[in-house]
Amino acid sequence: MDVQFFTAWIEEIARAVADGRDHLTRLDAAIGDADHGSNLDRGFTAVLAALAATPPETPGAVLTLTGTTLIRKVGGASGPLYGTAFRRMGAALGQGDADVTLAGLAAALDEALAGVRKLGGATEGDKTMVDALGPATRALAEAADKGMDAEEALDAARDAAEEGARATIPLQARKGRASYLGERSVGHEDPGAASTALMFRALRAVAGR
Amino acid sequence: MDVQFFTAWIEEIARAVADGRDHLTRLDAAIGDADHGSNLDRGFTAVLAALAATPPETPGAVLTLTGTTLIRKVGGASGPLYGTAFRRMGAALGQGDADVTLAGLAAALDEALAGVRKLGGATEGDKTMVDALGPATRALAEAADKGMDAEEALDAARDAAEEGARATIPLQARKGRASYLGERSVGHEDPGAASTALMFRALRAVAGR
Amino acid sequence: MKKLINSADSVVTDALAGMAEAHPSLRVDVDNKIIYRRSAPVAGKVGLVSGGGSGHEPLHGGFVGHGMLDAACPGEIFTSPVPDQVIEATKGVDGGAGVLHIVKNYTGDVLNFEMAAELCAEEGIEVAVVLVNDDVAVKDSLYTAGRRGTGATVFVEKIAGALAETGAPLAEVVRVGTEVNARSRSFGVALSPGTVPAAGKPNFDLADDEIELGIGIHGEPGRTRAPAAPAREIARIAMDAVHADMPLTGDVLVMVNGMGGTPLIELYVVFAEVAAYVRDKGATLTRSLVGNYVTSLDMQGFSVTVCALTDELTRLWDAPVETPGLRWGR
Amino acid sequence: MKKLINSADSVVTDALAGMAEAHPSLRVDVDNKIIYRRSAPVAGKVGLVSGGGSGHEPLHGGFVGHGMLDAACPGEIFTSPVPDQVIEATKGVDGGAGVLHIVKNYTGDVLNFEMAAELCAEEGIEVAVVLVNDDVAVKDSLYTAGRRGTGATVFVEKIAGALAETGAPLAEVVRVGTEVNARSRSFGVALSPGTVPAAGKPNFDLADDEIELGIGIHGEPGRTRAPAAPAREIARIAMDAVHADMPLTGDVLVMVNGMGGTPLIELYVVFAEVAAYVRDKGATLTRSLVGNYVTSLDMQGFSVTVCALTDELTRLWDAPVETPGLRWGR
Ligand SMILES: Nc1ncnc2c1ncn2[C@@H]1O[C@H](COP(=O)(O)OP(=O)(O)O)[C@@H](O)[C@H]1O
Ligand SMILES: Nc1ncnc2c1ncn2[C@@H]1O[C@H](COP(=O)(O)OP(=O)(O)O)[C@@H](O)[C@H]1O
Ligand SMILES: [Mg+2]
Ligand SMILES: [Mg+2]
Ligand SMILES: [Mg+2]
Ligand SMILES: [Mg+2]
Repeated sequence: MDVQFFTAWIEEIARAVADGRDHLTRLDAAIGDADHGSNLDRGFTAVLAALAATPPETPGAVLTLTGTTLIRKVGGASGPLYGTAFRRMGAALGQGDADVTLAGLAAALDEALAGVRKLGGATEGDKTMVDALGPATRALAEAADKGMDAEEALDAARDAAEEGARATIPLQARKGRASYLGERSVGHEDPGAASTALMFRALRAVAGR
Repeated sequence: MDVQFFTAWIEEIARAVADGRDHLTRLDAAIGDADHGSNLDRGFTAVLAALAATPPETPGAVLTLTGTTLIRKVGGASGPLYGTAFRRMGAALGQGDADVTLAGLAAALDEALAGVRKLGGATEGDKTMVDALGPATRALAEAADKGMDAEEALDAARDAAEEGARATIPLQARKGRASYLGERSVGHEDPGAASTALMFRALRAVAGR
Repeated sequence: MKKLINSADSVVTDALAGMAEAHPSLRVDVDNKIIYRRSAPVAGKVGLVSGGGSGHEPLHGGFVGHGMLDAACPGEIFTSPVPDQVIEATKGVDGGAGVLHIVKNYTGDVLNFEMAAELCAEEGIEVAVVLVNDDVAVKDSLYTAGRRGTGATVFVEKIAGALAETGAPLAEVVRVGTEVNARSRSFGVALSPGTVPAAGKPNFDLADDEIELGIGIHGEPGRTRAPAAPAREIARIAMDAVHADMPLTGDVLVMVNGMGGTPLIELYVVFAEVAAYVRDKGATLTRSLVGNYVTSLDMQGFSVTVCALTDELTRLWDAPVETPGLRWGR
Repeated sequence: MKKLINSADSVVTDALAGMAEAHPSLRVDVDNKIIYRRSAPVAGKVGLVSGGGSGHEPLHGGFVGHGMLDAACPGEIFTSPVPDQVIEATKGVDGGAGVLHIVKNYTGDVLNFEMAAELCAEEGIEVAVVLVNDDVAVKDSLYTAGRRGTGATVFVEKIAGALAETGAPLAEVVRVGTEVNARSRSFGVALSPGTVPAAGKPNFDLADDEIELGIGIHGEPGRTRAPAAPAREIARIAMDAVHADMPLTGDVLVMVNGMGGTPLIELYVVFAEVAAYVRDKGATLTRSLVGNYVTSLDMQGFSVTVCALTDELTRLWDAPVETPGLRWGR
């Protein structure tokens, strides 16, 4: 997975976020403040512009620029959290321009997860993006361990992310804006978990090209 | 027509206004500010209380007290206008406690009409209460001239008032709040003309008892 | 209809009770529905009384205080006050220098204030009136009740109030109030109707893509209906109407006023457009107000009012004022 | 959805342009979305910066000026500002005595301000934070993001701002801001939802006979739904929630705040009930605010905020303030 691959991933996320903007905002309207879709769309639109303005030359640089731009443009809870996730991944991949292995990607995602958990203080089951990011990261690490090929491994990660997002539906939120609703947060999918699943779908889609 | 008759008239108006309150307010919503029904209801409720507190002993006193109370309690355009109308009628009937004749009533209504026209500056065709009060007053005077009996004469007055109110529908308002609408006031019955017709219906009803 | 009220009948007096609790600088006669500044009557000062239907808050009660009104008489919702209220208020603020009635040009307001003024005159109080009729949406012709009084009322109350505070005689206060009105124009637009509590439902219907142009402040429909449009276009329609009637020139005071249900952020969006329009015409926007001043219950929309300033008017506008609705300089 | 906007994307910057036109005492950096008082930075004075999502006007930009904030950073509608804004504002108001960040307790606000504070600290600016979390509708437990910051923000900004104006050191300003927050409680009620421009439709549905209790200021649904009720009962529910958390006693400052779509007359009706409640509990309502201060776009409803005053807090509350949204004493 080279710099083109990671650039393509981010571009695919941007496309999917634009398409899914209203859906994400509707999810956020139910248990939040109806801006998750527009937040991410604003952010990834800016990321596209940043990538186009100064195309990064390494996988790590792509992700770092993505994270930095999200922090600068999104605001809200998801801006710093996703920004940190991508920046941590970028840092984990380092400055090299060598192809990233599945194991390398899994390790970078693990860094991202740690960053999000530290910054937001959420653990799995709190009904946040962590509920998708955690399982997906573990699934990818296992798949890499088992020596699966990229498509299979990213299938597994995407499935785990989607399953994790779906699994937020019956949960009561303990972090973020949805936690204000108490029991009324039950029965709705967490928008951040949904957008995380979207990012893993994009990753799988790009790998299949 | 004695003091009981006039008291009964005012009571009948109060009842009819309470019943017709929402209808009058709806008419006023279309071309005004949606308060004519509640204005008159507030006014005649106060009139009932005033009549009960110190029952007047002459026809003139009934009408003067009615007018004074309307001025004190209604506000808006209709308060001073109806208040003046009843006060003028009361003054025209004088202090005596003799039965009022049809001719005497017609003369008092003519005074009321003059008072309303002077105070509000409206002439017939301006789409106001004058469009009902004018024709009804003339019809009563003619009927009295012709020597009709009370029921027949008040039939004629009521019919003229109702016809006058209906005839406001196609008019464009030139006085009061409805005039702000210009051509958009066309096609709606004037609420004040409608309440004037109501008062003549009440007059006829009391005479028939 | 959902409203924060106890009952449709008690809303005006309940709100007056709230004003009494909130503003120790006012004396509120809840039973007679009169709001006085606590210091009234001020000996030797012209007293200023205004009033009109309720539902336009902060007008008028919110403009009682130093530098503005001495008393306000709120009627029922959208219904002008009765003469008794005005008489009582006039007596209560008469400091021997006469009393000015500031009356918005509606048949009901005019008639009730007139009746009161006659009676006060009979009792020896000198009463004068300034009639406010600034709304260019209404043609001022023989065929209407004349222009409505809307936003300029705030300007008249502020500026006449400031002059009265200096001890100026009644004739002078009348002169300046009349001048402010003559130099002011307004135009209003509604995005959605308000609901009179006693009526229980909105006064008119507007489709999701329609607005009313030339709206008044009593929930009455406007002159015309138009398709919904960006703020820039709506502001231009309103300002064109003002400018056509009184070409913008020199220093102007502009108020962009919310109708009660429109949030401040939208009023600032409109104000930016209005300011650009004024500049474009070569006039200079030297003073401004943006907020809810002359409302129409929970109606969504705005009105814009422009006053062509003179040096005297600017000075009086800047003079200290201390009321619940307008305050600076003290 | 009908709104007085040019487009959903430009509403925040368009409104900032309007603020710039309306308030010469402010300097508005429209591109970076920062509102400064014109005099900033004031040498030797602690700088006060606040910010948060837009849609709560006049909060925060309307509270920039003498005696209150030095700068405000409005984010997109209901979205906390980004660190860049906060960093820029912090640098712009640093007069060498350090800068206080007043942050409402929402995950997004906290994270973005934290990131900014870290960077400012690295650049040698002393930054401290007061976190506002006054909303008793939210349980403050391990199982939530903690109480939301709502109405008390106005109190913290006013009182900390007054102390900073005296030249007090950062630690003192933090102490008083923290104290105001600790002594304040809020509870909000919605009668109808607001509409986020970019979403285009109301955030939740409420039947014609339902209200939301424990509403926040971002259009988020409340804790429970209840049948519509007279103002007296709704006020009692809100005040019971406040009183249960912080028993009313001594001198209190009370704000009855409109959510943006509720007319002032209704807020006064509520205030009368709140004042009666306070008296009934034996506390003394010595200071008050009634109006739109911390809104939620065009939502209909209100919130009530109570602050248990001390002599120091009363004195600082009374100190002069000159901002678009709050002004007295100058
Ligand atoms: N403390 C947290 N840790 C991890 N994720 C969080 C946390 N708080 C919120 N989130 C995520 O952020 C999402 C909301 O993002 P967004 O709507 O863009 O921001 P905001 O809540 O500020 O409006 C939630 O659905 C949730 O997944
Ligand atoms: N100048 C006038 N002369 C005669 N009648 C008038 C005049 N102006 C208004 N009216 C009458 O008053 C009625 C409205 O009364 P009402 O709704 O109670 O007062 P307001 O218009 O002040 O709300 C109108 O329908 C009309 O019949
Ligand atoms: Mg959100
Ligand atoms: Mg009417
Ligand atoms: Mg009326
Ligand atoms: Mg948000």
